[in-house]
Amino acid sequence: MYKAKIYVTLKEGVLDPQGQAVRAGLISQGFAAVEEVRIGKFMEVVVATHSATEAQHLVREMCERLLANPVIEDYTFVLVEVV
Amino acid sequence: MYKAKIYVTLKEGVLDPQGQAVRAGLISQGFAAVEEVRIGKFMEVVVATHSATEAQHLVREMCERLLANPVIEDYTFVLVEVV
Amino acid sequence: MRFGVVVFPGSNCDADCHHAVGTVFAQEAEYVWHEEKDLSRFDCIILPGGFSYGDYLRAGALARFSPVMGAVVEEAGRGKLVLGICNGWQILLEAGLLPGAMLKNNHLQFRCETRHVRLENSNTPFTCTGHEGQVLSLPIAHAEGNYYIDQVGLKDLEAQRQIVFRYVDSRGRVSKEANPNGSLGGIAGIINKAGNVLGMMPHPERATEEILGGTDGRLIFSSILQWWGGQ
Amino acid sequence: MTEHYLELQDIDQARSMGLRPPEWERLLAVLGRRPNLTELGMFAVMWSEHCSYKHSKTALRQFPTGGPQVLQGPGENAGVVDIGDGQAVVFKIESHNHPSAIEPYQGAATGVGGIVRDVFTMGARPIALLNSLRFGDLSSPKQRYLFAGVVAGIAGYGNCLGIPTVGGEVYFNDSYTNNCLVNAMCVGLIDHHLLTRGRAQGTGSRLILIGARTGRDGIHGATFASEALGEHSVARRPAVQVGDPFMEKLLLEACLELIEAKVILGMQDLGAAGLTSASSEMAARAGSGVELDVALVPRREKNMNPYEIMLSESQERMLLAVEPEQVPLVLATCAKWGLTGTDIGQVTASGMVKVLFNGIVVAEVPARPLASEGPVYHPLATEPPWQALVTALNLAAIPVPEDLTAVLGRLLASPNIASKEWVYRQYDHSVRGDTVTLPGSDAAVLRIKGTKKGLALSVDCNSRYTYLDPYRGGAIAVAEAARNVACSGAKPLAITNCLNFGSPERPEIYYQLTRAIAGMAAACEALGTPVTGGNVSLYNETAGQAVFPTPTVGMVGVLADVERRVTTAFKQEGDIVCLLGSTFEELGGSEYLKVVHNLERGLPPALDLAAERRLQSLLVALAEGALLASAHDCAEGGLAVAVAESAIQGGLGARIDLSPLASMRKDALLFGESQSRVVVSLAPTHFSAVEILAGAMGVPFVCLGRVEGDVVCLGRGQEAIIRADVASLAELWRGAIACHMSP
Ligand SMILES: Nc1ncnc2c1ncn2[C@@H]1O[C@H](COP(=O)(O)OP(=O)(O)O)[C@@H](O)[C@H]1O
Ligand SMILES: [Mg+2]
Repeated sequence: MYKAKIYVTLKEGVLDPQGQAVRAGLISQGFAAVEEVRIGKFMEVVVATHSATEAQHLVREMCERLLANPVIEDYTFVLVEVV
Repeated sequence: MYKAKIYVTLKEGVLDPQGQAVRAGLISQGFAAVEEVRIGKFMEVVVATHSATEAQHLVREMCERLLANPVIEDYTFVLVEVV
Repeated sequence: MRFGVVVFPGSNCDADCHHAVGTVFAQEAEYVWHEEKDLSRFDCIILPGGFSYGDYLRAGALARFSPVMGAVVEEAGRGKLVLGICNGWQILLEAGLLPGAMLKNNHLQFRCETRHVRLENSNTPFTCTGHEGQVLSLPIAHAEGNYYIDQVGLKDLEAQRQIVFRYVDSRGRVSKEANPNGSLGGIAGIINKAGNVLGMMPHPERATEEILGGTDGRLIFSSILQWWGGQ
Repeated sequence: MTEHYLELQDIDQARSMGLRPPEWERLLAVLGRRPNLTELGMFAVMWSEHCSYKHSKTALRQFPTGGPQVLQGPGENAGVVDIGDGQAVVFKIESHNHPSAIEPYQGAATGVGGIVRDVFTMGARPIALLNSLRFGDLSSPKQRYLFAGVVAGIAGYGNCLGIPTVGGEVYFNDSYTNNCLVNAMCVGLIDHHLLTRGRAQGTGSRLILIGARTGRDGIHGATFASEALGEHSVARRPAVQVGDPFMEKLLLEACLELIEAKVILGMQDLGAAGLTSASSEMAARAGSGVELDVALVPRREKNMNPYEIMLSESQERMLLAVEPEQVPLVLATCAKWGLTGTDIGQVTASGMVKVLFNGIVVAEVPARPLASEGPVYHPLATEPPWQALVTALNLAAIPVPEDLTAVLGRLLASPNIASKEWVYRQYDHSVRGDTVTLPGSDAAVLRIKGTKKGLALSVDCNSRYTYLDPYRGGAIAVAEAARNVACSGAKPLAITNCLNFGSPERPEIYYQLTRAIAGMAAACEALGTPVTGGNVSLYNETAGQAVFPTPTVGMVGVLADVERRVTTAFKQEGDIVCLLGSTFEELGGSEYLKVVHNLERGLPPALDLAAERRLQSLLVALAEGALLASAHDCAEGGLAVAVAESAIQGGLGARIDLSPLASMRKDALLFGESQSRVVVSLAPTHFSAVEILAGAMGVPFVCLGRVEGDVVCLGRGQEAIIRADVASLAELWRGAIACHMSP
């Protein structure tokens, strides 16, 4: 089995209202050093397969089709083998 | 400057309705190999400091105070230096 | 009785709460801007529903750091009544004035409809005109009302009779179908140990006039008034 | 930085931005010289179909726009009608079809954001939202994805703002498979003396930009064809914007606070074409000019040039004109709400839009030609050759089904008729504590605190009718919207509309457009409900396949006494059920023909506008006299569905005898969609009063039966035709859409 750790982030230039609000919140709490905050998703997906290539392939397809919204989001992932 | 990549995940034992819905969605789309899905947040916070120790310290405090809710969430982060 | 209705950026049930206490119950009601630091003039402080700070990050997470929250904690410590409705409850949880946390509704959708809740404890300032087991019909409107607390916390809530409302069907029974959001044990409202801080998901302020289709929400406000009158 | 935006441009560049050669000539004539890139971009967007209505302007002139109740007709950000006591209603509908097709959640969400800004731009407090949605068949996962995403987006934005979404309509039809329609309507309330307009008034007034920082969002794809502009390639530029409802809420509160303080001379939201349209329209309306330094505009992204700043369509921004002495107060109010407010320029008397960048003039163009004197086309209208074919219908060849109870069940479970609870339970419809008739009735009703009045709101369009006969369909859209409002007991006041059509450059589409408008105009005229504004969305087509012509009508009505409102649900066992209006053998364009016989053909039902008007006057009079227990118009599914819906909502059965109606085929009798009909129920004690009033007002009135038990029975004399218990009908009707959505 493989576990994919998937990071979905907003594309550059896309407004991130959450990130903005959190940044303002952090600054108002005294974290003056905060320059920028962007908020995305972190997903862990476990796939039952013995082949790393297949896992790679499956996860990419899941991201393209469902997990990320290609219009506004980018994604990356890493695979780790689990038992 | 340092960029913190922060991963906030639901604590083990806390039900993850979003993960469940995504899992069901993936399976209905034909990804039968999907075993488990957990959904968390991926945050990128840029802090203006030259000291890695200070960055470490600041980010930990932000997580404790705001970015994660200790009742339901765990967090980890890594720091990378940026220019 | 003097009510303060806190206005956070993004609050949107502030006017409804003000109308309920100020007009329907004809009490003194005042809006309190979230930057105020002194709430000592009020007998009851209401944290209204809405989307404080957009509910970004987590519902209530950012509002809890508003300057006014220091004063809310202080007045709660003095035994003043604090009522958190919907987003108000979420803020109270984030602020640690009430235990537990709120998750997204289990079906992931916003839900606005009238639901039944059962009164589990009528020995509180907010429910003293009701009786235990009484079923109220109240509007709900939220996307994150799926209350969570760990087993230890739950035992404690039960032992201390801190669960005030549970979602039930029209006949007063807890069931999966009667639960609109997946909340643990159908919990719809809890009170603190001292018995002066209540958080609830349903909106009693939306059910105080016949013309709005129901008046079961009046019970909360008339209880507050009666309790205060008896002080 | 190389200053591309100062270089003079040529016709090729103009063409690449979507301007046609004659438009380029016109632009040269207006300027008396060639434009630079920024200027060209400004003209290209302002003279686009979206901003200039160049293909629809002539057709829109058919609409009646005046009336004693109209305080503001088309031409401003929203229409305004008087409701007495010094109060007015501000309302408008707008489309967000294309963005929603690409990214349903954000597309729909930003659509709500835009229409809400149009309403508070006028100084009004937004009090209600409605929407009209159309998708392809729900059996397709793609359509379910679009539908779910759009509904969630509308909910996500409107709920956060705390504006109740009180009504709307949802239709499913194959013609929308590649082009979904998402129309959002906002209604606001205002005291007359606070009405504000989008005008840059008073030479020397300051222009303050408030709200979100400006990014590179939504800069018109077509106008951005030149890669020379910057390192940002078109491909990486997201076509869809992300809405920030929290920012909008702050903007709304800050603007209304400034309106109350009476310091705003003019205000306009930044919608399509951003700062270009806001500044030039404000100047054009006031007959003034403006001068802005766009280097002062707060930006979200680095290295934005004046072209990008002028054309950005970043959401959640407003432009205010205020007297110089008031600037500190405006900025303080912004600060209170955590908003950025920036003084970016001033009003001049020049009639020009003068744009500077760090003091250097980068564009200088006359405001009026830019904003309101764009090209106007008179496209060719030709009746499509297929029109006569689709209206032909040989009823004799269509068998009447044996089991009409089963047919009723199928109709109730058709997504076009089924309960839309799956949708509206995701919308906060009761926030603000004024919604006194919740979604589910013919019209939503809101009380107006501090008065006895109520407002009734409805959006309607049966686009199958418009497809079969654009004129009749257009007229019916208006009549049905008004009828829905009248069923609640309110007097219809005025409409807004959203015209969703294919490409007007195809003669058959332009035919549909002009004919539909003509029909709507006739109905508006006859019913006394003028058009106060609207929106046109053209080019809703893919590979030559256009959507059904869909002129959505948003109607506002007023009740003198909100306690006298009427709803759909049967109330009381023993009440008498009556039908107002006449029934004809009309099955053309019906939902029945589509669901049961898979036919979308025939002539839509006839509409007698004089009869419609009498019916509506009667409904209002009956409500005012508190004579009705319920009222529900016969729409899709006809009489049988109307009776079933009143029964389901009231949780009460009914025994109906159809023999007083003209004799005709049973399916037409039950499911035909003859217009101007309303099923009412009333207490027996009111029967003669209602009968007399109906007679006096010239409305056909027949008694059909009673509210009783928990079974719906429809028959003719001794013959039972339909018999089903209310609970099972309710299950079909309530569960249908949820069933499709979670298979
Ligand atoms: N179908 C229509 N019927 C009547 N008026 C319309 C219609 N479409 C647009 N208008 C009017 O044309 C003007 C410009 O509309 P629009 O460009 O949509 O405004 P905005 O960009 O402010 O939303 C508005 O006053 C609007 O009411
Ligand atoms: Mg506008």
